[in-house]
Amino acid sequence: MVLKVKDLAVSRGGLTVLEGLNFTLSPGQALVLRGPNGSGKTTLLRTLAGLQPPAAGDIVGDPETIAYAAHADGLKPTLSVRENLAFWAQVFGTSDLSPAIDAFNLGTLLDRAAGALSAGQKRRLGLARLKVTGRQVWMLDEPTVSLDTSSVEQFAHTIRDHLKNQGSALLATHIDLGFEATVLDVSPYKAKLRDLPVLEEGLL
Amino acid sequence: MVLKVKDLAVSRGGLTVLEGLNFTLSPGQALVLRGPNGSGKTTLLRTLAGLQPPAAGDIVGDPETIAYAAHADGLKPTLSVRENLAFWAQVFGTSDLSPAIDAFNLGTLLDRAAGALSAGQKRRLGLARLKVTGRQVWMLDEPTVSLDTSSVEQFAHTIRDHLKNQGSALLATHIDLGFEATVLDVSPYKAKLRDLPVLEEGLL
Amino acid sequence: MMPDLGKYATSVLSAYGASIAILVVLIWASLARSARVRKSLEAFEAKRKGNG
Amino acid sequence: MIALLLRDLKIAVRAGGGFGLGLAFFLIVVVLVPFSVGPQSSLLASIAPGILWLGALLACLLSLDRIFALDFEDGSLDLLATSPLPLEGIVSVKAAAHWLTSALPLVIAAPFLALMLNLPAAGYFWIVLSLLLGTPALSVIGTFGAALTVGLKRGGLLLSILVLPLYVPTLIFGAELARRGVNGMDTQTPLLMLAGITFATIALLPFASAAVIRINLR
Amino acid sequence: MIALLLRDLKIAVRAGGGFGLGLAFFLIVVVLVPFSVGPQSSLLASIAPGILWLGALLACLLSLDRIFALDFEDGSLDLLATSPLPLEGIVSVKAAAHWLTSALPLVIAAPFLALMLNLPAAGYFWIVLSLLLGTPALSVIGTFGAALTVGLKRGGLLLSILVLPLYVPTLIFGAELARRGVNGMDTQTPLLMLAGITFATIALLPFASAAVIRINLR
Amino acid sequence: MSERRSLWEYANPRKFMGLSGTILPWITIAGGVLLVVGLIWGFFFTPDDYRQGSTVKIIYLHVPSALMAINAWFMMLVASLIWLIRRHHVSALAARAAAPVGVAMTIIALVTGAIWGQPMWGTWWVWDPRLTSFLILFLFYLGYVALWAAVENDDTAADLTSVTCIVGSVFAVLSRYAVNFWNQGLHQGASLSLDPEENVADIFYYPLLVTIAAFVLIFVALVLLRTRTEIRARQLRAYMARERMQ
Ligand code: HEM
Ligand SMILES: Nc1ncnc2c1ncn2[C@@H]1O[C@H](COP(=O)(O)OP(=O)(O)OP(=O)(O)O)[C@@H](O)[C@H]1O
Ligand SMILES: Nc1ncnc2c1ncn2[C@@H]1O[C@H](COP(=O)(O)OP(=O)(O)OP(=O)(O)O)[C@@H](O)[C@H]1O
Ligand SMILES: [Mg+2]
Ligand SMILES: [Mg+2]
Repeated sequence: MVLKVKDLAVSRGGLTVLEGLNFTLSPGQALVLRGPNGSGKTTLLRTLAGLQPPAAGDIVGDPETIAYAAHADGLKPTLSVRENLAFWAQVFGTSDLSPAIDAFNLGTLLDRAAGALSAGQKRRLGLARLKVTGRQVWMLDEPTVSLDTSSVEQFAHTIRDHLKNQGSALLATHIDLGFEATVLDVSPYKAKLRDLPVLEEGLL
Repeated sequence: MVLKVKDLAVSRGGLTVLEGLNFTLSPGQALVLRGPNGSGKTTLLRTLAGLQPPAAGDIVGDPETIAYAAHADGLKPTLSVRENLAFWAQVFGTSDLSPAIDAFNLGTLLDRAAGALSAGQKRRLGLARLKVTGRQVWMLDEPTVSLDTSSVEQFAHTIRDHLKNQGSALLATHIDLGFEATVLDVSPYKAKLRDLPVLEEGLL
Repeated sequence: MMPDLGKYATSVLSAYGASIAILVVLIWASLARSARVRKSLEAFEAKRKGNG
Repeated sequence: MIALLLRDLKIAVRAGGGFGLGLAFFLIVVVLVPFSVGPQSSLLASIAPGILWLGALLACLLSLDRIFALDFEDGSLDLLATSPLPLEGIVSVKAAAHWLTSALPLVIAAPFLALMLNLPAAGYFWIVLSLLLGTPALSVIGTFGAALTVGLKRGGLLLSILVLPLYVPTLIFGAELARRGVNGMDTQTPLLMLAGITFATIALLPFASAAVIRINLR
Repeated sequence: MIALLLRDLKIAVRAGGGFGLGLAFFLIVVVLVPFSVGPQSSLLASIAPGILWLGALLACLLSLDRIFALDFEDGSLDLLATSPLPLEGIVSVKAAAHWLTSALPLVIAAPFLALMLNLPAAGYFWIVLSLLLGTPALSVIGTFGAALTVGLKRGGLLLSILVLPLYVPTLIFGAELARRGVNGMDTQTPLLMLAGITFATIALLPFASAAVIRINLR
Repeated sequence: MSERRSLWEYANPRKFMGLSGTILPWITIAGGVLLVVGLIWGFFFTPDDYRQGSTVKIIYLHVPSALMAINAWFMMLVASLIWLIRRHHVSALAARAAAPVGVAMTIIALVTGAIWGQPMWGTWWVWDPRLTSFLILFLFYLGYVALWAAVENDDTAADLTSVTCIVGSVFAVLSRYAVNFWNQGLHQGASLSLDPEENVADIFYYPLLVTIAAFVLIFVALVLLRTRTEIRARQLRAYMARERMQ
C-alpha cells in the first residue's frame, strides 16, 4: 500500500467540496477518479499531492513518492524539448532520458523549442516528464486532453508498463483510457452544505 | 455555401504545414477536421478565422459570419459568468443570453466568478459564448476538452440545433462527438518539404 | 613625427582611441559572426548531402 | 465599443488594481526621492515638478503591460479581433481605459504629493494642468508599446525600453511647462508643444497600434 | 539546485531579456532625470548618487515579477514544489539568478551612467561599492515580494507596493553610503548598516519566501 | 513588360549574394584606404584651430560618425518600407544588419562628442535639442535591436521592427534638423552646408570629406557583409525548421 486515505475532506475556495473519502492505492494498481465537471477531482488530486492541506481526515503516504502532473505542463517555451526534459531529470536526480523520449515518441521533436509545439505535442512532453521523475505514484489530471488516438494508446501502454513495475497511478479523466483500473466515482462524496467552513452558525 | 477553400496552404512559424486543401462548407453542414497531433488543424482554423493570412490559395467567405472558439476561452476570471456572457453579447450586438445559458446548463453558476470554475465549467462557458455571437459559421478547436459525458451530450445537441437552423460548423477534434458530420482528414494534405519558405536552396 | 597636441592631447587621443576601438570591435564581431554562420551553414548542407 | 470600455473599467475596479496600485506606486516613488537625494528642502522644491512628472510617468509605465497582455493570454484578443469591432477602435478604447484607470488618479493625487515635496501652493495648478494635458499622450504611446510586445512572454522590460524614448518629448515639455508655471515664467511654448504632441499621438498612433496587433496575432 | 540556477540563467539569456533589458531601463531612467528636473549640471551632480540608486532600484523592481510568475503560470512551480528540492533552496536559487541576471549588470553599468550625471570621477568607486553591497538585499527582498504576489494575475503593481517599503532601508543606507563616499565624508556607519541589512535578509528572508509560496500554491 | 533588368532583381537572395560577393572586397578596400588616408591627413597634416586648438582633429571622427548614425536609420527606414510594401526578405534582413552598425556609429558620435564637449563647452554633456534627440535615437536603436532579438518568428519580427523604425524616424529627422527648428543650444550648426560663408576652413574641409567618404564606404561594406550573414543565418534557420518538421 503506497497511499491510504481516511475520512478525507478536501476544500476549494474556502468551501468543502468532497468529504468522507476512504480508499487505498496499492503498488501495481491504477485508480481512476470519475465524476461530473466541478465535482472536485482536481481539488482531490492537489490535496493528495501535498499542494494544499486536507480540510479533514488523514492521508497516509510519503509525498516523496508522488509525481504530480497538473493540467498545465510546466514547459518552458524557449527551451528545447530535450532541455525541458533534462531539467526535470536533474531536479529529480535521474539521468536517463531515453525511456521517456521513446515512450512518447518525442525523438523527432527533441531540438524543437517547446513553445513551437502543437497542443498534443506539448501534452506528450508533459507526460514524458513523469517518466523521468522515477517516482512510484503518478497523479494525473486529465492526462489525455488533446492527444490523438495513437498517442492515447502510447500513454495507456506506458501506464501499463509503470503498473507492471510496481508503480501505481491515480488519474482523473472523463474518457476511457483503455486499460484496466479501479474506478472511483467521486460524486457520492459530494460535501453536504451543513456547516459553515470557518465560523459556527448562529454566532452573530 | 458559406465557405469555400481553394488550393489553400497554411503555414505556422514560417513553414507551410498543410497545402492543396479544397473543400466547401454549406449551411446546415458540420465538417470535422481530423489528423494526428501537430498535423495543422489549429493552424487551419486560425487561418480560416482570419487571424493569419493564408500561405497560398483562396478562402471565399465572409469573415463577418464566423465565430471562432480557440483553445483558450477568453474568460475574465474576475467577472461573473453572467458578465462574461453579457460582454460578448454586446460586442456581437445581440442581447438575449438565456438560450446560451440553457444550452450549457449555466443557470446555477451565473453569479460565480469565472475564475472559480472547474476546468469543465469554464469550457462550458466558453462554448456558450458561441451561441450569443449570433453568427452562422462556428469554428471550434477541440471543443469538448475537459467536458464530462453529459456536457458532451449537451454540446452535441446544441450543434445539431445550430445546424438545423442553417448554421454550419467546422470542428477540430480527436474524439467522437456523437453527431453526423462530414469528416476531413488533414493528414493527406501535409505539405511536402520540397521548398524552403523564403530562400532558395544551396544558396550559401 | 607626432604632432604637438598641446593641452588637449588626452582629449584628442582618447577620442581617436575610443573610436578606433569601437570600429575594430564592430568589424571583428561582424567578421566573427559571418565566419561562424557560414561554417555552420556549410556543415549543415554537407551533412544533408551526406545523408542523401 | 462602450461595452469594451465598461468591461475594462469593471475589471480594473474588481481587481482592486487600476486606481489604487498605480497611485500607491506614484506615492512611493515620490516618497523615496527625499530618501535617495537627501532631505534638504530647497533642493527638493527645485526638483519637485520634475520628480512628480517622472513619478507619474513611471507609474503609467508599470501599468502598461496590463493593457493587452491579459486579453492575449486568455484568448480574448483573438476573439475580439474576429469580432465586429474595428481593431483601431479596440486599441483606442484600451488606451482610454488605461488613461481613466491609471493616469487620471495620478493627476488628481499630484497636488497632495506636491505638498510633500515643499512645492509652493501656486504651482499646483500648473502641475495638474501639465499632467492633464500630457498623460493622454502617455496612455496612447503606451498602448502602442503594449501592442508591440503583446506576443512576448513577460515583455515588460522590452516594453519599457521601447516606450520610454517615445515618452521623452512629452516628459520634456510637460515638466518644462510645470517648472515654468511654478516659477511664474512664460508657458506658451511648452503648452503648445505638449498639446500638439498629445493630439498628434491620439490621431496617429492608434493606426500603428492596430497594425502591430494584427501582426502579433498571426 | 544547480540545474535550476542554470535553467534560469539559460532562459534569461535565451529570452534576450535578463541582462540587456534591465540595463537599458536603468540607462533610460537616468537619462530621463535631466529631462525632468532640468539640465543644470551642478544640480544634477548633487542628486546623482541618489538618482543612480533609485534607478537601479526601479530596474531591479521591474524584473521581479519574472522570478516566479512564469513558473507559476505554466505550472512549473507546482511541479517544483512537489519535487525533491527544498522550497527554501528553490527561492534562494531564484534570488541568486535574479541578482546575476538583473542586478549585477546594473552595478557594472553604474559608473558609465554616473558620467552622464556629471558625478566627479572620485565618486565612482563608492557608487559601485554601495550597489555591490546593497543589490543582493534588493534581490532577496524582491524574491519575497514576488512570492507574496505569485498567485495574482499581473500582480506587478501590487508587488511594487509591497516591496518598495521593504526597500527603503537599503535605499537609505545605500544612497547615504554613496553620497558620503562621493563627498569624502565618513562612511563607516552606512557601510556597516548596509552590510548588516544584506546579510540579515539573505539569512532570514528565504524562509519567509518559502512559507509564502507554500500558502500561495494551495 | 520591358527587356530592361529591374533593380528589384537584387532583392532575390541568390542575385544579392552574387552581386554583394563581387563588390564587397572592393568597397572594403576603398573604405579602408580612404579611412587611413583621411585620418592620417587630418591627424598629422592639419594645423590646430585658433580657437579650438588641437581638439579640432576630433571633427574627422565625430562628424562622419554622427552623419552615418542618422543616415543608417534612414537606410533602415527605406529597407523597412520596401519590406512592408514588397515583402522582399533581403530588404528586411538588410535593415536588421544595419542596426548594430548604426548603434556603433551612434556610440562613436556620442563618445567623441562628449570628449570634445569637455574642453569646448566645459562639460561632457549638455541638454540641447540636437543632442537630446540624438540620444533618443540611440535609445531607439537599442529598442529596435532588442525587438529583433526578442521575437521568435522572423517575419513577425521584420513587421514589428519596421513599424518601430517608421515611428523612430521622427527622432532621426529631429536630430538632423532640430537645430533648424530651435535656434538654441550649444551645438554646431550646419558646417557642411553649401554656403561657402558657413563652411569650415578648406584646410579642415578636405580631409573631412575624405573621412566622410570612408565612413560611408565602411558602412556599406559592413552592411553588405552583415546582410550576407543574416541571409545565411535565415537560411540555416529555415533548414533547421524544416529538419524539425520531418
Ligand atoms: C555628446 C555630445 C555631442 C553629440 C551627441 C553630437 C551629435 C551630433 C550630431 C547628431 C550631429 C549631426 C550629424 C548630421 O546631421 O548628420 C553632429 C554634427 C556636428 N557636431 Fe556634434 N555632437 C556632440 C558634441 C559636439 C561638440 C562638442 C562639437 C564641437 C565643439 C561638435 C561639432 C559638430 C560639428 C562641427 C558637426 C557638423 C555640423 C553639421 O554638419 O551639421 N559636436 N553632432
Ligand atoms: N479557485 C476557486 N475558488 C473557488 N471555487 C473553486 C475554485 N476552483 C474551483 N472551484 C470550485 O470547486 C469545485 C471543484 O472543482 P474541481 O476543479 O476540483 O472540479 P473537477 O472535478 O476537477 O472538475 P472538472 O472535471 O471540470 O475539471 C467546483 O465546483 C468549482 O467550481
Ligand atoms: N508557434 C509555433 N512556431 C512554430 N511551429 C509551430 C508553432 N505552433 C505550432 N507549430 C507547429 O506547427 C504544426 C501544426 O501545429 P497545429 O497546432 O496546427 O497542430 P494541430 O493539428 O492543432 O495539433 P494538435 O492536435 O496537437 O492540437 C506542428 O508541427 C507544430 O509543431
Ligand atoms: Mg479538473
Ligand atoms: Mg491544435
